[in-house]
Amino acid sequence: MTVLTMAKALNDALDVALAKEADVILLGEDIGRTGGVFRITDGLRESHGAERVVDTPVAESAIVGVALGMAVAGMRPVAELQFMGFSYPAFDQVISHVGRIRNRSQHRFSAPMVIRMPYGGGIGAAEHHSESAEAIYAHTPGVKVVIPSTPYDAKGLLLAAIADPDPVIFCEPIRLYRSVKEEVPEGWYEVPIGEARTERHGTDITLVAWGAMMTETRAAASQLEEEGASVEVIDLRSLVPFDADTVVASVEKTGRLVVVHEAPRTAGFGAEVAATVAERCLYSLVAPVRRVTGWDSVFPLKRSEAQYLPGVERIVAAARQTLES
Amino acid sequence: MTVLTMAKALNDALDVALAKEADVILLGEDIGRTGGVFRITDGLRESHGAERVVDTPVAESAIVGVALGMAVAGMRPVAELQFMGFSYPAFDQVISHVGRIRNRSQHRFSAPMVIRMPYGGGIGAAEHHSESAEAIYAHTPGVKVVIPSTPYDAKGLLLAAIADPDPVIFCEPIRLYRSVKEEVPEGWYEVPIGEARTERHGTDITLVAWGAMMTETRAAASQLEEEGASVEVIDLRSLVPFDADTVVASVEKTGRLVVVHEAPRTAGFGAEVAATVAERCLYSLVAPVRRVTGWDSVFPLKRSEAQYLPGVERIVAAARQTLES
Amino acid sequence: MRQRLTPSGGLEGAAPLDLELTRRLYRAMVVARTYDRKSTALQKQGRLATYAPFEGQEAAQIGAVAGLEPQDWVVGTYRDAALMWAQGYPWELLFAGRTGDERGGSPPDHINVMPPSITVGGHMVHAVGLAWAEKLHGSGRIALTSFGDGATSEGDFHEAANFASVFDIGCIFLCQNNGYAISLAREFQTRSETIAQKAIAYGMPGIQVDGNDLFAVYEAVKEAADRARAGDGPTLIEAVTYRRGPHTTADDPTRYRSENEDAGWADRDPLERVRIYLSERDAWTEEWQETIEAEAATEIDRAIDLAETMPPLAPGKILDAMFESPPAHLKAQRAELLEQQR
Amino acid sequence: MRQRLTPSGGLEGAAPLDLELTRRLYRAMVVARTYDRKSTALQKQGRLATYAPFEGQEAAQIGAVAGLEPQDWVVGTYRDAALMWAQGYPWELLFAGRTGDERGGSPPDHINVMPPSITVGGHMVHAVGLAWAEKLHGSGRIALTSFGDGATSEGDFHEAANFASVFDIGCIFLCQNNGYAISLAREFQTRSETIAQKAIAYGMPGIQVDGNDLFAVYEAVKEAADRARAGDGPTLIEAVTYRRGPHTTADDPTRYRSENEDAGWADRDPLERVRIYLSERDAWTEEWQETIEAEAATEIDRAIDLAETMPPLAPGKILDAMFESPPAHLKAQRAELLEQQR
Ligand SMILES: Cc1ncc(C[n+]2csc(CCOP(=O)(O)OP(=O)(O)O)c2C)c(N)n1
Ligand SMILES: Cc1ncc(C[n+]2csc(CCOP(=O)(O)OP(=O)(O)O)c2C)c(N)n1
Ligand SMILES: [Mg+2]
Ligand SMILES: [Mg+2]
Repeated sequence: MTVLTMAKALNDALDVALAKEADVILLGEDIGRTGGVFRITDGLRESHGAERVVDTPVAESAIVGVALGMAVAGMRPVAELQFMGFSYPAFDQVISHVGRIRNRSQHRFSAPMVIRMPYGGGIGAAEHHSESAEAIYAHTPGVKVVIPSTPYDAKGLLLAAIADPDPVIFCEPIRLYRSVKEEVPEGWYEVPIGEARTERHGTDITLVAWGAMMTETRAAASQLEEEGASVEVIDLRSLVPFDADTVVASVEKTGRLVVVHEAPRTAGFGAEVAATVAERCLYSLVAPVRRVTGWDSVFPLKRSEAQYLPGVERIVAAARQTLES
Repeated sequence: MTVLTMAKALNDALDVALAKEADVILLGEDIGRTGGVFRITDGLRESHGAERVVDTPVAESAIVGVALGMAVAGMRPVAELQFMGFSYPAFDQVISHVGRIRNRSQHRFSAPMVIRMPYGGGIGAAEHHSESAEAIYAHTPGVKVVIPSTPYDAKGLLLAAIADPDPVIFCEPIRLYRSVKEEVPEGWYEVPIGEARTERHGTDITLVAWGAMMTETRAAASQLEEEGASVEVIDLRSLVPFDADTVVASVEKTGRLVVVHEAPRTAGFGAEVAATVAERCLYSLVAPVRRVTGWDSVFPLKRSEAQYLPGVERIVAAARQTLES
Repeated sequence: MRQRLTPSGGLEGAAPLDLELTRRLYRAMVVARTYDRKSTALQKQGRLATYAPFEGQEAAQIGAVAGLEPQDWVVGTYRDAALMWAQGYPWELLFAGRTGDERGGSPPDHINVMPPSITVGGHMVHAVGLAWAEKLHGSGRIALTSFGDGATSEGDFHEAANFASVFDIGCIFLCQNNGYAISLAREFQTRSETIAQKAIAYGMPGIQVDGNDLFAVYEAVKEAADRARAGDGPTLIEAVTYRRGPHTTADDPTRYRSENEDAGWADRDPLERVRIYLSERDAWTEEWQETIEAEAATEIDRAIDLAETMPPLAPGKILDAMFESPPAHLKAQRAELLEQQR
Repeated sequence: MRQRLTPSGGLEGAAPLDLELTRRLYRAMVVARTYDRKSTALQKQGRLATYAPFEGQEAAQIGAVAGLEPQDWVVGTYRDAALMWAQGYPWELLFAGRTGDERGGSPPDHINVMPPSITVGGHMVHAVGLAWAEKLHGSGRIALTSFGDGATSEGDFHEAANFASVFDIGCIFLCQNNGYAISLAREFQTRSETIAQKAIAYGMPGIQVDGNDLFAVYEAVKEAADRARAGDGPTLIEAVTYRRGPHTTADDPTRYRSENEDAGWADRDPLERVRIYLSERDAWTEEWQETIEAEAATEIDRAIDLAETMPPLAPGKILDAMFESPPAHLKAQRAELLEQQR
């Protein structure tokens, strides 16, 4: 056990995977010589060689499409896209090929590959550097979508993603890269993809979130507990497969649901969570479902960032309203 | 008034727009010499010239990005992407630029443009020719998303889209191009974007759908009425802006909601409709919301198509269950 | 433009292939043409979905594979049935795909041919990845990706070619320039005089060959394959040919090209010049022609039969190949689907 | 590689610009460098967000605009502040953008300069569309799009160049090859010996010039602009220069390049050679240098002041420019936002 940031935990996961599995190969822009803009691949080129930690030209569609070809030929590519905002040029490859090759070939060919992308705002970055488009990937058939919120989960989920026989979109919350540290086991361990984690148990209300918004959600839960509410907090961790059972069981118990995400509201993944509850445990609901989300707008620049990001107050306020009804 | 198919109504709309507005220009693959693979632009090159009905090279990202540049410089481009399945190479242009240029420049530049794309399955086409990715565009800030289900709406909405000061993703249900005819006024008229149309009024249950699924939804409604239920049918017509008020008012009256769409279920737009109801009129709901949708899979090939497409039976069955609870 | 076999069957230089192999390849072109014409006929009868004929491009496809090793990867398009078959993809699966059966995309285990690419451009990067993996595995295998003149306008062509050259990947880029992208003539697709010269943008060798010349195509691909296998990287080959038929059975070429243009190409038929070449060397006879045509008909009919007698995919199967094993939500949807089927 | 002004200030051929204009452009380069260095300083003080310095590329940017007309479109990148300013984009807005204020993307009405492109590659197609519209409007305006060596690997570069050439669009493609894409050296970005030769893929003229040579850049752009305005289509210009600083203030170049490499380029400074050229013609003096540096400092300080004293965007404003007028759901979200602000 060592105490690591999420950034280091991810670096450790990649290091462990490269050491264990000869077919693991890393592809991305600036991941080698500089170790990536967020230094997630720091030192890996030195320790595993330039052939396995490959600095590519600036071409996202090729990075993903080439990784797909490698995966079909038996390798385990892990592609890094520098920011989720730069994953869109590769979107055609993801939705048209990565998520389909297994079905297209009826299992003859498959794409055991991971596409890593830093995502989310809160660091005052330039336009395109604060995207939260996870719902778009969640609506893409044939890919799994994973989003860790702790160093432990980050390493375990990334190793699970690398071991997964199918493609995984691995979203890394930029804001959490270095903001928290925790004990992380050495070596290989996996956190199962598709299982939400109930972080805090309670009986009055269920808060569901994922990724960076877990920070605000946790803080909101603590504040609500101080106000006397018994709050259940669920970290979804995987959007696909979506662990609906855990959410439904929780809402059947609490009767109240607030979903929190940073992405724009309309057709965001919060809608899927709310819809599932409206389908599967409507009669348990004692209050309207509420979504605390980003606005249906572009993620703003530094000076206005705070107006966009759902803060603790907004979550608490929504939860209070929910508790009152 | 003349009786037209949707295909002809769309052709008429483009003809009227080209005649009225010198800055309207059509761009796309094979739209000129052949009049498009669905013949929607048939005859327009002959009547308006090759400079205004432009056959482009095979490059979707350029078609959309070039149209954006034209729009910024004061033109009114209408781009055709041959199928929605081929819109993905242009997705980066749509989400990174088309939907953002107005905000990026704080109104200094804008993109009054339309991106037309045939979408949906049911014609036994090859892979990629049956996509329903409307939710992905609906989750893209800064673009409107419109989907007609009748010839009258098709022409009126397309003209409204061309007149709109902002970019519109215009999804054309392939299955409806020639399956229905109705009276369509000559000349210019607009159907307002953002207004759902309540096609049939009823008090027991609300069916919400759009695009090609309106056919099955209408049939299901008739069947349910024969069984004695009073059914309200809403054609959303626009997903963005989403006319939530019409849906909410309807569910407040009926207490029951079934949403129908062809797209995969997870994070589809049906989730947004269900979530909105769970937020805004939970207490009116007397039965769980139900979604009748495509599966979370690739749209299958011809021989298995029927297994994927939500049919009248599935809609009726879901409505019955909803009415019984 | 490289040519070894003139339209009239004349040979330039020494024959790159012996007579026996030339006969085998000629026969293969006859079988391919039989498949192609049969497919169009079946489509008209409603027994196949829309079909994209390759008549006129047989030499480009059969000649190319002749330059490869059996285990090399082939990544082609909806118009490359002959190319895929030559590398081992069974006719019945190619038919099955056109009947609208997912199993058509699933070649036998030892066949390194990807299912036909329906999207234009996106498949070339896959070939680069395949060849890259083989290079790292030291298997000695390379990849050939085939695409059309129109596909060269897609960004993915550019990204694939650049990656292949930057990393010395053993990938052959075979452009079958058949003069059209649906209705758009080659001259309106790009202003570069040749497609081959686009290789200069990647510091990659680019070769333009007569795509209706079996020998020239074979030679160019063999040369590129040797280079690729030696670790010297990719090659772009432009095979100049002609799409004799419509873009697909749904297309009406009279809207964008003239009869006489087509006629001009009839004289440049890829089969005819090999036939003359063989007959001048007493390696072709009327009888043999009849024999191989009969054999071809039997082979193709058998394949159709296999495809059409395939029982339909069992209900629910369409959800079973989204992942190696269906997650809970797909299991639930599968149950819903079966429920509805009853 | 075309050169008109050697690093030591020697002139090849006749001077393409008169002394007065050369002095103006030299002064502009001094102002630009002042802005650039000041920005890095301010970023270190936390007064600006991450900044991408262009030191070393002043001639490429200032020289390019000298070859344009005032109403021509300029579509550049995050590293093109000098280019944009030269075409009329106010310094204070460039600063404002870097402070994280959306209004930085909104140039005055008569300025035909797009906000800097943050994504690599995607903006070139916009320039093609702008020039195309101007062509149809018969305005006589053209467009220049600027991008880096790394951007040439993106599919959008390829698609933009192909469209421009196929439709004879008056768009100039100016590649500032500054040797690096973040950490990736030019040699690993693509195998083509020059970026200029990529033009051959589009049947387009391609010119490689010394990007640190004000005269050579001006001349190449002027030549391309004349061709574009005459309706003869696009040109690709590769301006070979060097990124003297880090990729951005967040980057550490020592991880991927050596000190001596940088040193080599110091001798090729784009300002110094013009200074020598002018002084040898008695058109430069110490005093004048001090004057223009002082004026530059004042101009830049004034701009910073304007940017920093801008009142923040009013709450809710971030939702007001998604559409011309906010639809109901954005009005509702705006109300929610204001609610929360209290
Ligand atoms: C990304 C994408 N865009 C558009 C299409 C529609 N389409 C199918 S074939 C074709 C023309 C391709 O022409 P070419 O590359 O020359 O190949 P050919 O059909 O001539 O063999 C087009 C535009 C597609 N399948 N995929
Ligand atoms: C589509 C996209 N991919 C990746 C990035 C991240 N990125 C920003 S600048 C850059 C390098 C660009 O290099 P070059 O084109 O040479 O321009 P330079 O920075 O040298 O001026 C990269 C990869 C981006 N902004 N956009
Ligand atoms: Mg072609
Ligand atoms: Mg550079």
